[in-house]
Amino acid sequence: MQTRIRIQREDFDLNAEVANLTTDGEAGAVASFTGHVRKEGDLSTLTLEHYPHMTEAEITRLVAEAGTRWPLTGVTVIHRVGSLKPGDRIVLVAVASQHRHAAFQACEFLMDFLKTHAPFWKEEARTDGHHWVEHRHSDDDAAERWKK
Amino acid sequence: MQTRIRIQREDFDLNAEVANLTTDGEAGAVASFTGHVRKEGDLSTLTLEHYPHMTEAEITRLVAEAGTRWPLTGVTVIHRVGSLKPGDRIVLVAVASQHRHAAFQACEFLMDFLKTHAPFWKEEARTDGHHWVEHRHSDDDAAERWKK
Amino acid sequence: MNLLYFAWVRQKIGKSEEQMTLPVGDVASLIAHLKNLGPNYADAFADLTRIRVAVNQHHAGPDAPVAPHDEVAFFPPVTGG
Amino acid sequence: MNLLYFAWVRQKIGKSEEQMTLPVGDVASLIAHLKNLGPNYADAFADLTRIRVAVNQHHAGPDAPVAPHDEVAFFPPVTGG
Repeated sequence: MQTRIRIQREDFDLNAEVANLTTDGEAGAVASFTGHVRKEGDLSTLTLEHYPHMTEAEITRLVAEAGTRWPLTGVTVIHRVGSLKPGDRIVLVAVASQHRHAAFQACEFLMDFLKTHAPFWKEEARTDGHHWVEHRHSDDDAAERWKK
Repeated sequence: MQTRIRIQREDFDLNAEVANLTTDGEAGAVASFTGHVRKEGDLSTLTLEHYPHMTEAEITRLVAEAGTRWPLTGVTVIHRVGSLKPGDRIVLVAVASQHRHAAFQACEFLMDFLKTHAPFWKEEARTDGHHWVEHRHSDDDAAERWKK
Repeated sequence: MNLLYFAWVRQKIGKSEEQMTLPVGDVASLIAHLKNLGPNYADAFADLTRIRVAVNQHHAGPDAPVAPHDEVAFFPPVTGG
Repeated sequence: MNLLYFAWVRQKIGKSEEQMTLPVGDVASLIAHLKNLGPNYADAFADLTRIRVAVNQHHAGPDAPVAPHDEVAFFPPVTGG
């Protein structure tokens, strides 16, 4: 299974990332997820902080776990950090497999665990100041579903 | 819910299609699926035939059904027809929602029903001639899961 | 009635479309009629488990009624996506 | 021991990283020690239901042991993705 994990300030190219997962011709199915900064009210900037090294280590562990649960040919995870604007893309998880159900399941599994395990924190800038985003318990419930 | 359905010979631009689904800023989650022609043995060309008008009508019905089951802000379905080569992209289903689980579910639902209901037929060209691809019963089982 | 054929059904029958004046009935009686039009039709409709039908661009079963101005399409189980 | 603080834990304590020589123990005893270092630490660790810990870059619970050369990080529940 080829694995690409990148934490970066820059945006990413979906065409190139999906092409990277399929150039070997093994996988017929690629399930992808992109998370975007929503446009809401007075939100002007979303700033992402992370824990360097642990982020990559934790995502590597999550991808390895996905690889033991489903037959995957490749996984790409790109998470942006720094200052983002409404409409910007935050995260990409793309999973290639010979089986589309495996690709969908692994992609959703990785998103659920990214949301609950990868050490990123979002801070919103609004007209009344800066606020750290609160963790959502619905994300814990989503990850809980996958417990064996 | 904005809906885009296109049957075309040309390839598509994933960045542009995902951007189309998120420019209104409503959706924070986009789940996508791309199907690709696998590189296998002596497969040289995959030709896709379809039933014009019914294809669009059937996909429109499937997208409307998905819209009644999940809270979606947009759906894009692009299916290529004509002659494709190993490695080429065949299909895109991209679903935007405020809720990532809804986006994933609707995307997989649409793929399962595209595979079993949309009137497309694949013909493979190999060194020993042309062969129509056989329908897979596992696709029927996948669609059956969604029956209420 | 406007009849359409796709994929190997089209190849076996040797045409993609034809107009016919046929008695009103259902999909099953229409197929029974077509099977008698010649060996190409008999071959195309030899195994009905491998034939799917759409009436006016909606999937239809053997009991679905067909009327004079309907568009009826015959094709193998679909393989897109 | 190398201590790291992130997000509002970092802001409340007023620094992102510090070195300390501390008695060997577990995560819970380490937090109890830190809470006594000043009002900024007391504020950061006031509600332990809102604090998560990683030891050597693995998520860790209150019973996890900490040793002199460990890297221990304190942060709020994560909100990426």
